[in-house]
Amino acid sequence: MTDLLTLIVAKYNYWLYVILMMIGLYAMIAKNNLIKKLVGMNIFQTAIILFYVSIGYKRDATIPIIQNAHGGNDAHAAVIHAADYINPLPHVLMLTAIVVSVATFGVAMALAVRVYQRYQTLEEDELRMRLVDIGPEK
Amino acid sequence: MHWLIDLIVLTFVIFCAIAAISVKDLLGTAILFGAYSFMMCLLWAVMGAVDVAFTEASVGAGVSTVFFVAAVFRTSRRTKD
Amino acid sequence: MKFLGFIIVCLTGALLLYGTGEFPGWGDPHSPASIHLSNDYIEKAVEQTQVPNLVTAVLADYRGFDTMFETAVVFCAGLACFLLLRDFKEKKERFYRHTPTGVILHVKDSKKVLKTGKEFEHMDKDWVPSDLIIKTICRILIPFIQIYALYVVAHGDFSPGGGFQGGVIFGSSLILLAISYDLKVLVKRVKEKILGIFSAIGVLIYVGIAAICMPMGGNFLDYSKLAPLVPGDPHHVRALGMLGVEIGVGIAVTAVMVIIYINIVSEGRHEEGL
Amino acid sequence: MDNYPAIIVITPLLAALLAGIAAWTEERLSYPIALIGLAVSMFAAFKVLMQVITSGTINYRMAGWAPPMGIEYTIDLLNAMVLLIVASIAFFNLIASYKSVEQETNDRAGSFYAIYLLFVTGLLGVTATGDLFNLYVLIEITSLTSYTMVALGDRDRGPLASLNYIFIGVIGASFYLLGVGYLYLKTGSLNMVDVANILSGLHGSSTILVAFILCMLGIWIKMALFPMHVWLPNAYSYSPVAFARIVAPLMTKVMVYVMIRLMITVFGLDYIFETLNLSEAVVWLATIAVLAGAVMALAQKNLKKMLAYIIVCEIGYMVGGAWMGNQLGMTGAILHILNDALMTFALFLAVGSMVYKLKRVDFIDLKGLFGKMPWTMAGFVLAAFSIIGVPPTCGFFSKWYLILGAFEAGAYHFAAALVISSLICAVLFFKVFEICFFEPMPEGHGHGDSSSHVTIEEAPLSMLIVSGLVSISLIVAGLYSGTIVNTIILPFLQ
Repeated sequence: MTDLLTLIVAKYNYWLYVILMMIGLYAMIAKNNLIKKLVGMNIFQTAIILFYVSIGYKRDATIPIIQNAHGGNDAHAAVIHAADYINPLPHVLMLTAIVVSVATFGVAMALAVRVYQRYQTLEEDELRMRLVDIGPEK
Repeated sequence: MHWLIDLIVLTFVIFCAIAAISVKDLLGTAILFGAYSFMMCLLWAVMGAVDVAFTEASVGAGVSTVFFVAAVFRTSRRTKD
Repeated sequence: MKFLGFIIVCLTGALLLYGTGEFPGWGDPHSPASIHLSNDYIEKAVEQTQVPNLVTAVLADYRGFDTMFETAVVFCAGLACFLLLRDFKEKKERFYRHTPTGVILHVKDSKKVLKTGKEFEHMDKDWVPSDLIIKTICRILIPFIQIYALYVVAHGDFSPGGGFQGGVIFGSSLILLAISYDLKVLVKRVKEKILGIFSAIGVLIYVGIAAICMPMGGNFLDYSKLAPLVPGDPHHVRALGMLGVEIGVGIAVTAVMVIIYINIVSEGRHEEGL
Repeated sequence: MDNYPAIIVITPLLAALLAGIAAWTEERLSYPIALIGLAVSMFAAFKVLMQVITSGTINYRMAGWAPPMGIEYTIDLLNAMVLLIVASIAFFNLIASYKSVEQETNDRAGSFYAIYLLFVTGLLGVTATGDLFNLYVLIEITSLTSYTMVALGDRDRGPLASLNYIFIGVIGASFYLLGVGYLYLKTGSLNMVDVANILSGLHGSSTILVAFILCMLGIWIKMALFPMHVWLPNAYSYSPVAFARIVAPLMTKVMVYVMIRLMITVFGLDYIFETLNLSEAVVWLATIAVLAGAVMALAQKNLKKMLAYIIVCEIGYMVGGAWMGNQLGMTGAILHILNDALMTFALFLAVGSMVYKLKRVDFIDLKGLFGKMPWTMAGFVLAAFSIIGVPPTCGFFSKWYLILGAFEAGAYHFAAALVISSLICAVLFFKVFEICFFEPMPEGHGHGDSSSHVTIEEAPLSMLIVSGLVSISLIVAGLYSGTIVNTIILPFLQ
């Protein structure tokens, strides 16, 4: 029983990120509404961020801001133990990833508005019908 | 008991995600999406990723939701799925 | 499509779960990820860069090159929204209000363009007078939000935060102005041209600071070579360089967030909208 | 000056920002700014290539930090070659497209150039970088710019096509990011060389296997390998011509380069071909891609779409060659990166000139084009011969290496597919020639004058000059392909 519990504690974060990611992927593939698909896309991306942040977590460690370092030049007087601080690298990567995802999200929203302006709908099946209506492409 | 908080918040996150993609009102989706982002931000704060959590709070729960509402304002609110 | 999607999702999920089998446990202090590089960062960053917030140190210095392109992505998003949505043509059906009298004109002819200025102003078709309470509260709140945003940018070296977060908060304070009053109020105060130029200038500050290091004898982005240019303690040059870079990021992000919002909410016409 | 590797990537970025400012203040300046930026970048790329050939791999440390901590540019022969190709094609395309940008972007040329330059920055950065995560960020820059451009071209279908492209593109990039995450979890590093060193002790791990599959899937989606190719025809036929001309030759080729880089530098050929033994399956996939691309090209009625499917077919060649598991195949794949970039650039230059004059390039619109635009068509014919693989042109030599590699690996199906697809290409192009040459111009087509006598209406001079230069380079690259293989590709592979 304790084995199972330790296994769950050790892995559930990774399992749940997979579930979350699959929710997003499913929404992207199967949903009919373009905005819904965009929500799925964002869930998909945040799931990856969750995965990276989970990698960075370290038990019994604190946030990656060095304490007692405000004192300028004598900062390195205090010894820094690596085990006391959480790994900062995944956080940095994920800051970048969040920025990229919000940029993509903004552009996608702009495109959705454009599509709506032109076709008055965002449902994929209706869009397909409208596309047939405007005839073969140039 | 970090992992307990973590587990509870994660479960909420998954509920929010499922709700956000299955609600039939897009404005509702926007709000649920904001809630999802905020839960996520809590989760990351618990895991010690303060900078990431800060960014997600300002971007995911803040600006993204505003963009979302703006786009819904300019398109339609109802959807079939 | 739903069934196909379900199968793809299941397959991908199974693949990913298979990969998790050999993962080290969550939060394991001895996993490769928490040993190989991170220890170097944690132990050396403060000494080398004088910045206690490790995330900022790694973000703006060790991996500053990534961050530069991340800012470029933001700039690109701003440009993209402008190119996609901005429409300089007037709508066919428009409403104007004669400001001194409050009379509302309904123009159906597309050719006649009234000059909006002191006498006439554009009006939304579904315009509602904004609520007094909301207006007042937002007017009180906005300056504080902006000061907080500046603090987040400036204090990014020591506490969570930095250029990106600060920029987003500053941008949302401007967006709040548009929501609580009217889009016109924002557009009148912050010209589109200014936003466009500032989104580029913000990135330019970043690239510029990084590029000056090259003629100073260092590699690209090597802030320590800027020491002769900045007064003060040469140990702090890296921290100062990072501050400069963060300010650039903040400016760019603020401008781009506002550009995206304005263009989406007004469908690119900048005169109607939330 | 040891800063050339940084200058290659930085000048287009700087130029993009300045062009972005110029778009708001003095629009006329944006074109010269873009031109200067790309010229400097091309010059730097040339310098770097020379330096690499004479004195070996260049390591450039961003911000001066040593590799696993900081980001490093590792420029060896392969990178240097691809960098020069990207920079010079981007530069020459810019020269050729001044007129057509004016025509297509109505008064937003400044912003267009900014986006164009950002796209080039992304491609150059992807090629130069030696860091796995940096690669992701730069891939996102290229993707974001191409999403925008796809939406700009065709007002009716563009935005929708672009939105679908975003969904596919984000899935691809996210898979790659996830793969990098899996790698990072096992190795704790992001620098390619460092990761490779640690990986050599981890070959049996299931996590590494999944990481490998995810990275490859992501790159394949971005590269438009056959079942994941759906975005590509739209991207090429909806974006503005000036942009389609650069996306077509460069985007897919740079992604092929990334695949080869990941295979050789990060995972290592030993791991892929001996531990995993995936070679056969992927070569079959490539075979199917080649055939499917060729067959789908047959079904098209529009020149742009036809070329897009031919590119799908060409991607099959390169993937097949790279996965053959022997040196000849890899040589063929790398040589084909160079040759295919030149060939598709030449083809799309010609198509660009046609679009500039005719506006539409369905097969019916092409009637009588030989009389109307003789020089453009001459370039088109040469490029088409090269794609088919007629000997003096460069296309022949890379196909030769690919076929030799296929025989050595015993992948006869791939060799057969290669020959069949070349024949199909021949059929396709001769169909186009026939329409252009023999069928008379329809009444009332063109610019209103009666079509009883054929008037020569050539494309602008800038397009013609560039088109001529590229056509000559097709033959030169063909004649010197032995030199290229001996000085660049073989030393790299050893």
